[in-house]
Amino acid sequence: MTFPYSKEVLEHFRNPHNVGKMDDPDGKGLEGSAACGDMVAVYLKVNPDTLIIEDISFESYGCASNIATASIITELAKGKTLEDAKKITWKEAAEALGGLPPVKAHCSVLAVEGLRSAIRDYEEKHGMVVEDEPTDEEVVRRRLKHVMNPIKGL
Amino acid sequence: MFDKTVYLDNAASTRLDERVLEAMKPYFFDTYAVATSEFGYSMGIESKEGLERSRKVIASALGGDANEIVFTSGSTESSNMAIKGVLSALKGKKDDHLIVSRLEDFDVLNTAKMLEKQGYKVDFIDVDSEGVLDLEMLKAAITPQTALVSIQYANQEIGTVQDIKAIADICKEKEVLLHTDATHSFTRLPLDVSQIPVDLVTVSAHTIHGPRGVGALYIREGTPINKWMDGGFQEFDLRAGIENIPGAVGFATAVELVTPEENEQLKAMRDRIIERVQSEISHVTLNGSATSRLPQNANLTFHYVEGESITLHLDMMGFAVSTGSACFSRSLEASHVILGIGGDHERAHGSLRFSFGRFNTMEDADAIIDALKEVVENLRAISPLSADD
Amino acid sequence: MFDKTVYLDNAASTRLDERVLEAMKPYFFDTYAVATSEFGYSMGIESKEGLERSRKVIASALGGDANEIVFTSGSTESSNMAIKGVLSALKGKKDDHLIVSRLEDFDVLNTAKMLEKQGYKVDFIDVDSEGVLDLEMLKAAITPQTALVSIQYANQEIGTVQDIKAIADICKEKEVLLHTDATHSFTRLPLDVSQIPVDLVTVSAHTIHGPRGVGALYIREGTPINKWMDGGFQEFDLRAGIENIPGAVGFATAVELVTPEENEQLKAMRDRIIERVQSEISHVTLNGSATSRLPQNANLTFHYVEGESITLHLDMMGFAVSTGSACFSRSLEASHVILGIGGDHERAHGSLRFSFGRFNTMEDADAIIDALKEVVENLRAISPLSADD
Ligand SMILES: Cc1ncc(COP(=O)(O)O)c(C=O)c1O
Ligand SMILES: Cc1ncc(COP(=O)(O)O)c(C=O)c1O
Ligand code: FES
Ligand code: FES
Repeated sequence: MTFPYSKEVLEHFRNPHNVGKMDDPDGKGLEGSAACGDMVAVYLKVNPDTLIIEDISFESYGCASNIATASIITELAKGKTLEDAKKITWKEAAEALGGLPPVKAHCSVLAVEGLRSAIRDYEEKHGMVVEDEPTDEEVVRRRLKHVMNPIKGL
Repeated sequence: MFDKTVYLDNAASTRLDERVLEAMKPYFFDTYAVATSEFGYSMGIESKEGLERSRKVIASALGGDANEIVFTSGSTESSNMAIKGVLSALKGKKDDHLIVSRLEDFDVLNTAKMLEKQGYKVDFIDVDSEGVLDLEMLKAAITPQTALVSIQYANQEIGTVQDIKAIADICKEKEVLLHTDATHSFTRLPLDVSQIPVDLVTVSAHTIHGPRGVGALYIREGTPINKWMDGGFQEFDLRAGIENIPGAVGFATAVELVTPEENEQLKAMRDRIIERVQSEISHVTLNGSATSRLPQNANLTFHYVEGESITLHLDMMGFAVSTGSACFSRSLEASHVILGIGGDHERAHGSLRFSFGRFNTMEDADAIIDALKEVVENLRAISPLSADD
Repeated sequence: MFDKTVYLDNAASTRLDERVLEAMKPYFFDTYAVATSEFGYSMGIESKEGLERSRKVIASALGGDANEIVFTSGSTESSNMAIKGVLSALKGKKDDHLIVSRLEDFDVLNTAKMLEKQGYKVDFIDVDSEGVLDLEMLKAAITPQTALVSIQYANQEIGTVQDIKAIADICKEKEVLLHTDATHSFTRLPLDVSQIPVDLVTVSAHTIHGPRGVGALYIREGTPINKWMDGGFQEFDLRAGIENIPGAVGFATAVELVTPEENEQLKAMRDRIIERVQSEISHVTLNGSATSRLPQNANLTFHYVEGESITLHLDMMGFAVSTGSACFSRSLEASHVILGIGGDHERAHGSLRFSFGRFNTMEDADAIIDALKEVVENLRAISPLSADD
């Protein structure tokens, strides 16, 4: 079999963990848009005393990288404090997946953005931050620019 | 990996037919000389006969004369030659205006864009939501400076077939030359240049179980066209380079092997997929025309899910199909065809193209429908998008 | 007509090697998808691997990197692409001067002539009586406006091999790009681009028992070159059109099948013909260099007789060779190569080219010599020309 994806990616793609919409999430992030082909929603349940992520789930519209990264991100974030979860990078996610095709790096970036945006949503609701930037197509394109070269990949 | 891949991407390329290879073999192993002039040696003269017989087959499949057929390396070359060759021949006369449709494949579209950068004026004609060309817009676009109109006969992705007769009549009346890219319609739908006044037609072998690397360009006698590849005097001094005679013979054989029954069978598989998918899976849109459609093409959007995810799942189950999703393509851009018929990115990303060929069966069509039902349901279960939004 | 033709026109084209076809078959019948992106389906990814493996084989036969190889439809296309692609990329910089040798094959020569008509300045560098390029004239011809030099590595007709290293060093020193047409030398003589600073190299499959319709262009990394065929993004976005993967695989296999022993064997047959003919037939001139010569090529003029007459006699006896006679050629013009080395028309008309390939034996060489003795004697008996004039 000659898939460009690692075993781990394919496993998470086939059987993604922590999927589905959450009722009454404490924090919720939606990144990307159908327009650019990637969209990730992340839902959080947070313990208000410890600020630990007690439950997390995602929904994904996108390619295999997108789905697998969202899946691994929820695994990585579960049980971490918001501060620690914020520090999860797309590189770590990619490593945990045994690598991602360079040209698809933006898909994992987007999943990480989804998590961060859900955390930001929680923090805003709880008066912890104010700054926000809505993610429209323009913002995604800008973010993706540095990771997307259609011919060579990264 | 699987016992057998169910290959439903025949629009991209097809499996060679064994009989085509058998027909090519004598030209690999026995009559392998270059086509010499009639004053060359016997083997070269026999090579030349093989070449000219093949030329006749291609010509008569189009209703043209053998001396109106130039062999090329494929559709891309044929279209480059047609467009660049005509524009350069008309340079200084009707020199600066080219008209193409928005749905052309890259061979025509990117040639047009490149010429636009070089200073040509190019108009891109719109299509309606089924992919049918806007004839009024075409009429209005033609000016005395128009050198060439290039409109495909049938679309590579959504399968919509144009009213080539109406288009040709418009061009004829306005006295402009017409090129049509008939890559997907050739032998599948009739196109008779003795009835329909198109001037140049692009065709290719590998979409009809012929060899890779061979195509042809029909050039109506008297059409102004410059030589496009410089070198020897081959192909009526219009296309230099040693003739690919085994390729030409293979192409001709591939043409001869297509039968009306086969085309009916393709249509039956196409209709099965369109009907069963629409009745058994919710939130599906047919892309392209329901009525004016290539017999071998079905294209459907499965809303709320993304094409690369579907194709990867299908691949792991042994099916090969393609999608208009950006994620699947080399350029990571969504299909210009689906966007061109007014679809949004979501419609492009969720589109799948099923294209049938000689080696497919009705069981293949049924098997992929069953697989799709499962895959689409699973992907929808994790999608943030749904009909409720 | 005969039990077996003795085919000695391998410079024109060769018989396919059965092993080449065997290597191509999996790509006809099992892995027939287009090369998809890595996000395509499995069969397309395997197709792509076949393509890339082939690219590596061609690259390493030249000492280059795989990403410096672009597959084309043949030598003619490779040379068109090299010359037109570089000139258009340098347009407005070093834009208007091209240098070629007088002995180039039509792919280069007619491209140069066409560009000259379009307004480019072209210099045609002379050769000596053996076909060796005049290096001083080359040096003197290079100006700051020179965009490209195109000098073949070995000649198609008289077999003379140029000192490509000396040519490349001159170009390097003067900072101009160098293209070389290596159609006949490829795999027969070493050309290592990691040692010799040529920038572009034309090669082709059908002269080494590979398939018709496949060639390649080596393009040194960083060489300014424009896309030549517009369309899809294939071949590093330099040459559009579906990849001829069976062709590429066949080409690579053909390259791998060439051995040093085979090249020695070709040389032995070549030398046999040159020696026996010169000692057993009077009034014969060797065309091309005696020492710096393709292993597979012998070219001899039989004075006082005309080439087409000889080849027709030989043909009736079962031998296929070619001649520089005007009567034999499609254009009815005498060989520009023989005229280019200072030969007169009589020398061109009486010239025969014997070119050897894998399927020839020493018996073939001896048989044609015996036939020639008879044919030449008979034709001389009826010729009004003789040594006495
Ligand atoms: C409509 C159409 N025209 C032209 C081409 C280019 O054909 P090729 O890649 O065989 O040159 C394609 C390829 O898919 C096509 O679909
Ligand atoms: C030296 C040389 N270059 C280029 C060519 C053109 O090759 P093709 O006809 O394979 O494109 C030939 C053909 O004989 C040749 O001899
Ligand atoms: S979602 Fe489109 S490339 Fe990943
Ligand atoms: S002698 Fe008759 S064509 Fe040359």
